[in-house]
Amino acid sequence: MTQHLPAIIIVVPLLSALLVAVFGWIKKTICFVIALPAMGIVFLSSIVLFYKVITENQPIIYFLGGWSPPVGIAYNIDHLSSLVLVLISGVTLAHLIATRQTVIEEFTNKVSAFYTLYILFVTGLMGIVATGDAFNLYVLLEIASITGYAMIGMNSGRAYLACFNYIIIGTIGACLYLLGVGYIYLVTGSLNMLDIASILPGLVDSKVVPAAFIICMVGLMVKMGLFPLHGWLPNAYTYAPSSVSTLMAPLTTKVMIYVMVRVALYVFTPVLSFSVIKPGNGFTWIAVAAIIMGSLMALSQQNIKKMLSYIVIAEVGYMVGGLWLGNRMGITGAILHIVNDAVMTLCIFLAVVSFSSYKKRDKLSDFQGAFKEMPVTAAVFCVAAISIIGVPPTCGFFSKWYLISGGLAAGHYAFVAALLFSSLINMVLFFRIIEIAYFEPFSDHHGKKHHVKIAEASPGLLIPLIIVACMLIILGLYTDELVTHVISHAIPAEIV
Amino acid sequence: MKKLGLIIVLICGSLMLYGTIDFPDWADPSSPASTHLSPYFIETAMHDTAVPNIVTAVLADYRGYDTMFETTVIFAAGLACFFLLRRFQRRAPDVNLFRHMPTGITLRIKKGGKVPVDSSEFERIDSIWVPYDLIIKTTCRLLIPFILLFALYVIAHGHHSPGGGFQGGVILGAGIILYAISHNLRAAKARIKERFDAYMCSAGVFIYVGTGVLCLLMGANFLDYSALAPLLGTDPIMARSHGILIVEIGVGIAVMAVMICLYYNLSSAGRQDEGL
Amino acid sequence: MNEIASFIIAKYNYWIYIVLMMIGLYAMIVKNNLVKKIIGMNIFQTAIILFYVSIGTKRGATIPIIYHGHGDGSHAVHATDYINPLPHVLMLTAIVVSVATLGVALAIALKVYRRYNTLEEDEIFTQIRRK
Amino acid sequence: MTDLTGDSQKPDDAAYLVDELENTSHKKSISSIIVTFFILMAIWVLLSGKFDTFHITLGIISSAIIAFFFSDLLFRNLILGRLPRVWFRFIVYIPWLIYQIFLANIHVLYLVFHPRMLELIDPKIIEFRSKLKKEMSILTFANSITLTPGTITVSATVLGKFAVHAIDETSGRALPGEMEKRVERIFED
Amino acid sequence: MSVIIIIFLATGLVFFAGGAIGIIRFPDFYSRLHPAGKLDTAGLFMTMIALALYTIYEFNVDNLITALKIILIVVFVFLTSPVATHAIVDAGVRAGLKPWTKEKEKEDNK
Amino acid sequence: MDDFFLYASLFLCLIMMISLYRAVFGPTVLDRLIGVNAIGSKTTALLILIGIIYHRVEMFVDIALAYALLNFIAVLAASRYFQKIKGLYDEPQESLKRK
Amino acid sequence: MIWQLDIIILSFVVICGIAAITVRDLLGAAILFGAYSFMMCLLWAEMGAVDVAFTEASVGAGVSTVLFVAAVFRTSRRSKD
Amino acid sequence: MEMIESIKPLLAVLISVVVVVPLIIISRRPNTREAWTFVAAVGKFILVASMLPVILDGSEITCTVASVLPGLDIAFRVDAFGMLFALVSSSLWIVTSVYSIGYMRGLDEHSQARYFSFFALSLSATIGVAFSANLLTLYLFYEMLSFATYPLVTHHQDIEARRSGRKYLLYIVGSSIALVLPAMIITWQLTGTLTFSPAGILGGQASPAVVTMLLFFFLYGFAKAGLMPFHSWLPAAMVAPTPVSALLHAVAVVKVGVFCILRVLTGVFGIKLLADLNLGTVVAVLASITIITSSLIAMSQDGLKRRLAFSTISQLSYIILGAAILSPKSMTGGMVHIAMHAFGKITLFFCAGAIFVATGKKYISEMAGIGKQMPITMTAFFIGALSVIGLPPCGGIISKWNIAVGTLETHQAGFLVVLLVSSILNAAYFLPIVYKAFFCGPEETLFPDKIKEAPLWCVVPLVVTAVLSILMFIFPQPFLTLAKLSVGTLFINP
Repeated sequence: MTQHLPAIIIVVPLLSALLVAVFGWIKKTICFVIALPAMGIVFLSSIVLFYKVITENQPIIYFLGGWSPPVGIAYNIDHLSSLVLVLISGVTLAHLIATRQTVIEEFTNKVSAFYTLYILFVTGLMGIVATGDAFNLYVLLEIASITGYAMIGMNSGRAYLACFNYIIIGTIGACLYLLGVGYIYLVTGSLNMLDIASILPGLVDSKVVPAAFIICMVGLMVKMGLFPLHGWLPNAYTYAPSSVSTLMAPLTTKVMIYVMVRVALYVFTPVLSFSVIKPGNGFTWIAVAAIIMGSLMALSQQNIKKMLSYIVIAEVGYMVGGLWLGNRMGITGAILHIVNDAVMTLCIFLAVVSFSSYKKRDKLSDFQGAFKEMPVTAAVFCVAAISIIGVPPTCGFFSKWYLISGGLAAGHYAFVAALLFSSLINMVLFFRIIEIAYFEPFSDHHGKKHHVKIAEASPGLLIPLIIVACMLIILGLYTDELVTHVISHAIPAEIV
Repeated sequence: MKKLGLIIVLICGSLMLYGTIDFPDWADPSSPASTHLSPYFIETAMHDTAVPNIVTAVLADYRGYDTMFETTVIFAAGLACFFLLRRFQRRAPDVNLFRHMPTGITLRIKKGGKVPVDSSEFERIDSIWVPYDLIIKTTCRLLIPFILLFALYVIAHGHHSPGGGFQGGVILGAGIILYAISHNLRAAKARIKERFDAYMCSAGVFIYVGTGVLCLLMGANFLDYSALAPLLGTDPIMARSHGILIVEIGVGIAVMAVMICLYYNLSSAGRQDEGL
Repeated sequence: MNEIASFIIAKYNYWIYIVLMMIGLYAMIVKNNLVKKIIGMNIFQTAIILFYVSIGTKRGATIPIIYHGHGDGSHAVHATDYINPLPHVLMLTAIVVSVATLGVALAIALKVYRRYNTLEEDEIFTQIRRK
Repeated sequence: MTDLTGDSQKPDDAAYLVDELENTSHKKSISSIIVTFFILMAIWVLLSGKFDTFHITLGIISSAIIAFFFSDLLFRNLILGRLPRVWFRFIVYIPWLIYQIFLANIHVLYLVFHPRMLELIDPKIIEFRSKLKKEMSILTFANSITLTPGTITVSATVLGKFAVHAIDETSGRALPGEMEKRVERIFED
Repeated sequence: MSVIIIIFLATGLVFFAGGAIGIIRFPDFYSRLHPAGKLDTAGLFMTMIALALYTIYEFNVDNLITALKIILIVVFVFLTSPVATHAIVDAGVRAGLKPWTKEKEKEDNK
Repeated sequence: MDDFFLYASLFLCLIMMISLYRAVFGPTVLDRLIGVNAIGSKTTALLILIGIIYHRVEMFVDIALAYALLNFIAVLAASRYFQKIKGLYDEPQESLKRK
Repeated sequence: MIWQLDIIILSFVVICGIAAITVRDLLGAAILFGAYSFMMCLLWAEMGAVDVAFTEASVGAGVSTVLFVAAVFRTSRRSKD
Repeated sequence: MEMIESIKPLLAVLISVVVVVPLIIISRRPNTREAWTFVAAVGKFILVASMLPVILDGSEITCTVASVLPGLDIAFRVDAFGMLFALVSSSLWIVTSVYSIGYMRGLDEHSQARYFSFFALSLSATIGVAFSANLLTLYLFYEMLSFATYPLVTHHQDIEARRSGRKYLLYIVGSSIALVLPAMIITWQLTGTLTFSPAGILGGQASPAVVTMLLFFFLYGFAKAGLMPFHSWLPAAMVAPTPVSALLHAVAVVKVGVFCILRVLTGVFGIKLLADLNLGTVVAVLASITIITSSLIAMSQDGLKRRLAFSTISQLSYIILGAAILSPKSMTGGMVHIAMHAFGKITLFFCAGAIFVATGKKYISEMAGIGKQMPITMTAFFIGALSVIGLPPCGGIISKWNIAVGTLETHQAGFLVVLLVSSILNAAYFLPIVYKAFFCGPEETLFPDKIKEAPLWCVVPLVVTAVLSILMFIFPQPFLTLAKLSVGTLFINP
């Protein structure tokens, strides 16, 4: 059965989504009962896949429908994608457990529909990561997008307009990607990534290839919310239901960056991406702008979720910049940061959810006294904050380390400066919150003992939260293993 | 804003125009797109799957995985529409309006009055009062079975002529939508209940995925229909052909149900009382 | 004259797809009304479908459904006789996706209207700001 | 508690309502299902054009499904004995109708291409009451009106009230006229 | 045979053309419906007959079926077109469009 | 003969343009509806014509049939709008409230 | 492919597209969008993509126009641009 | 030289992290809590001291924890210099925890569990810095220290504490992220390693311009060293409770900064490189400027703790100066000054705290005649002041003497003048306090003329440290030996 694992990671959630859709009508609580084992199976299977890929040290290629690649669709699970698969399934599993209560509160009589969309969303993301076919990627992208739109639009208030903008801009992004694939198809006649990669280097002179490249990349940039095209992101994440934004913020943009890495390295091949077309410098400058603007805008926000969304925008700049530095260090940093940032973002968003589990906390000023009431959540929040700032031994430091090294190696000092600047801004941002959470209600003179009732979130939320926070440090300590055994194999050898 | 938009659009347009310089000419038989992969499909599809319509063969077999997710996209859209719009709690209206269908005469029944619920003569209408239009209703009544039959024909003959699960499913859905438009949303809901519709959505996708899983259980790769040969009692090539049909039926059911779901929810803004 | 005509024909489809795409893009960026934006979105998607289908065309070929009698051994099937089916397959999927997106987008537009009682973006913004 | 409101509140409408309440009821009957099935099967064969077992089986399944679920749409109050007669008369009616349509089109075509068209036309809405009672006959009559000389049915009610938009004097004059008689002969006896 | 086909097709096209020009030339919504509703139907009828004839030019079962399908289209169009016309005119009445009449025209001219 | 069909289809296109004029510039929505309806019937004819030009009528006839059936639905839906919401140019919302 | 038809229909498509986004009445826009998809259907058929044409015909005529009208029905017809 | 693999350094670091857990769990019971703290402090000292003989033998102890980046570990290495620093800080933790108990109880402070926990964490970070084998580990514990001390600095949770805390973090973390991090990565890029080596790792790997740039990055990046103009967090951080100021701002935090700079100067740049490029003088000049300026500022301060803070700034620069002169003697002096100044300054801070506990006075102008009320405290204060000024019979003289000798050895007499001038200035701002306290009779009857000392828990530690300061003068051997050992390895290797 193990040779069918690539299919299982898609089929199991798909089937469970259908089951949820049917049985959820009958009983609300059954949704979670179906979803949890499904996600557990997915997580285990992706770990097995990951293990297999690493031990055998070669990609697993699975022919869907039994047709071998350029004709049929193939799953191409290599070091990079198996890593991201584990990441996605792990994040989802943690998130699923953590938000159980929140979901029931937020979607009272539509829980089954929500869980169906939720699982489909994750399925889409898993498929995006696993697929080796450029067009199949688009279809899966749309699954993830449409379910994402629906989940975001479920909140009341400004969510509608934010979601509408997301739909419009997201469609532009996806369509541009599709157009880019069309351009590639026009000149190569193939849709399989490996096949394209073998044909494209012979087409260096064609003007279509750079056009395809630019169009694809712009499409993906829209989807990932890189700075000048980020318009949809902050509002969508801010006004989405908290159980949705906590899932989407860690996963959507990261998966899009994964796609960018994949397209740049495995479709257009490093030769085209970094030597012939050479967009690197321009893209890195865009990333610099993204980092700086994201940080500055985050600084001016009063709403915590919005602030975090802008941080996400800045983080996107990190990864894009790292990728387009075009050297091994930078790309390693970018890939490492995909992993780290997903966990970091999950942790911080979940911490915010946990903070608001008894009292609605949106604005920064609402956080008064949060440390006293919820010490564990506060500790986790601090860990996540420290990781985002980039302090060892949390994982955020190490990816930043690689990114900065890459920037220095490429001589792109502006990128390095932007990274450092953003770290400083993050520090200011988080310590502003921590300060408020730590101080406000004790502004009277010291000496009086305040007895605040400890009102921690439910253990269902707290335990995943703590695990995720521990993951931050564990990931940091095992950076070396990750880099030498996984990421260095994921980067093509021609990149130095 | 207008000018800015125009400038952006013009810049994008000119960039793309620049990209077209190196395009192969339109309809050039020797372009890479026509010579690299597609000859394989054209020349061997019939041999591999016994389906003359190459598009169907490629859609449901060679790239069946895409189509599975295409169905899932539609399923997700229907579900999304339901999820976003459906409103369950409603106040009971003070006055119930019942229309005698053949004549178009409306009874206004105040709270507590005797309600002709089970009569097939009367239909309940809500706030918007529409006269009974004999011509439209009768024509649609006559037409709908034929539309539905045609839809099933399209699904069944996707192998030999254009069409297939999706087109047939849309026409099926359109037939029901026509019923809902010409009669009433309630009348349509009496035939296709909401919950039934939801089950159909899932069932359609389930047929598709289930076929794939069956292939998996038979020991072949996911969606490799030739593995179904022992079950269907045919040779692998015909098994592919039948597998395609099964899958298309699944797609048709799912698409029909989703189209109905979209219409139900959009036309009544989620209340599902009275449609267009 | 003939040369000019053949030049125009050679790239005409590709020009028009760009024009359509830009119409859609313009509507999505500039138009104030949400339904207009959705229409623009659909035009945008159709433009891409046009592009793909244009890739697939082949001079002197017929539609990609094999003649009866072909393929069962009596005649060989020649790739040059049939139009490239692959883009059609892809575009079927793309059309489905666009319908799905349309449904969701309209649902959201309805929700926006339900809340703000208008579909004009600027009016919605004024309402948001007033709050 | 219960009061009547409606399109028109003339007393005869109410009386009609009371009458009709007793008469009409359309439930799925076995005979209607079977007739529907055969009609659909015929259409299927026409559409399919394939006569092998596989496709015929598919056709039987499809027709059966639709006949079972939607037979009440196609036939209400099916009386089997009357069916062949009605159909025969209907088919006889069609050539006449086509001839009328052809005449009407020549007339409209003449109007369209006439340089002083505005002087020739004189649109007005004519209302009249028809003797037709059955749904099908009213429908046929209304559609025939729409298809023939310069007239369009604006409204037709069960009670036989018609409102017709006529493009000029000559088109409107003929109504209800011969057509009504022919339609009456098909369905109403 | 081909002469018959051409005649039918030409008649159909003339009807179509009349319909199109009528839509442009007629003064108001109601009168525009006359060419649109009738001439198009008739045009379609004629054209379809011509095409059906052309299809069974080379006679076999498949072509016969195809021709019958074309005729089926005509049947459906004959059923739907008047209803569509009716629906539109009904919509016009309910929307409150005033029909154009000679008297009104004269009043306007004065 | 093929040429003849080609010219016929081109002529139909030309006629379609005239209908399109009404659809684009029609003063009221209903005029547009008339225009679109007219385009629809011509499209049905054109589809068959294209089929004949391709020598594959049997493939195109299904599309035309579907088209003939479905075009009706769209027109019906659009005209149905006016049965529920009255008024051409006045704000439709007010007429809703009036009831 | 029939290039004569292709050129004419493509021009129609552009006209319909522009009209659909400029009409100041959403119902009109929806109807024009229907016309747009008719044209698209013709275009696909003419380019030999019968399946795509079929899909476009069923979707454009049967569903998407109806959905647009339904949405306009439930919202408003007014549009400022 | 012998390398011994041992887990002891890790244990020494972890012991105070581990103790945090019971501290939080039993936060309701002060006695047990303080017992735990005390046990941890003693345990830590014993652990550190147990390594002393090995170090004195000339061996080094190493311990690799985890490999986080290729060729880059989180690793500990105990050498003489680190041992010196660790010894000082762990021994003073014992004293301070005793003092803390008195101080916190005396003022009935809130959130004592948090206080003690973070105190323990800070100590652990300090030891981590002392024992770190490479720049990455050093950076890790440096940052950990920054964050761990934040709650201590802002312990009072009022507006002022908040403002100071913000300033503190901005300076410390900001400078380390903005300057140290890139400098570290550049170093890594250039050399491929970050492990400290007595000969330096940058030698021959980088152009002089880059080396100079890196030097400035490190020098100002470790803002805890308080080199001007990155000093102003220090006075601001004096809002913290006095034990915090005492331990952290006289011993742990600032000394960590200085320690880092010294480590980087010796371990990364290497004496030879600095000497070749003549960078030592540059550093020395910068340090001298800080010494003089901050001494001058200190004179104008009225708040006792603020004056002490500025004094600290100037004293820290002594250490840097000592290292920057690049002679073995002065280097030894600088290292020993870490210990000497620590004992002296902590006494002073303890005294300030004791005064605050007993009388609530913070300003020097209010302290006239206080010596009569608190004779023990003020005597200790006098001893501490003597040590800091550098007068016998206190330890300060030993380190200053060594530095002065070093300046003469290398013929840089200018710095000797700086030393002398600053000593005079030191005297000028400390002795008046003592004079006022003992000899200025109370103008008003501010203080009742009877002895009212601070609680015993407060007084005992300050007496102990004062005595230790004197003992330093008499028995300077342990520290001197360690420093000499360390300097020996630095200067022997070419």
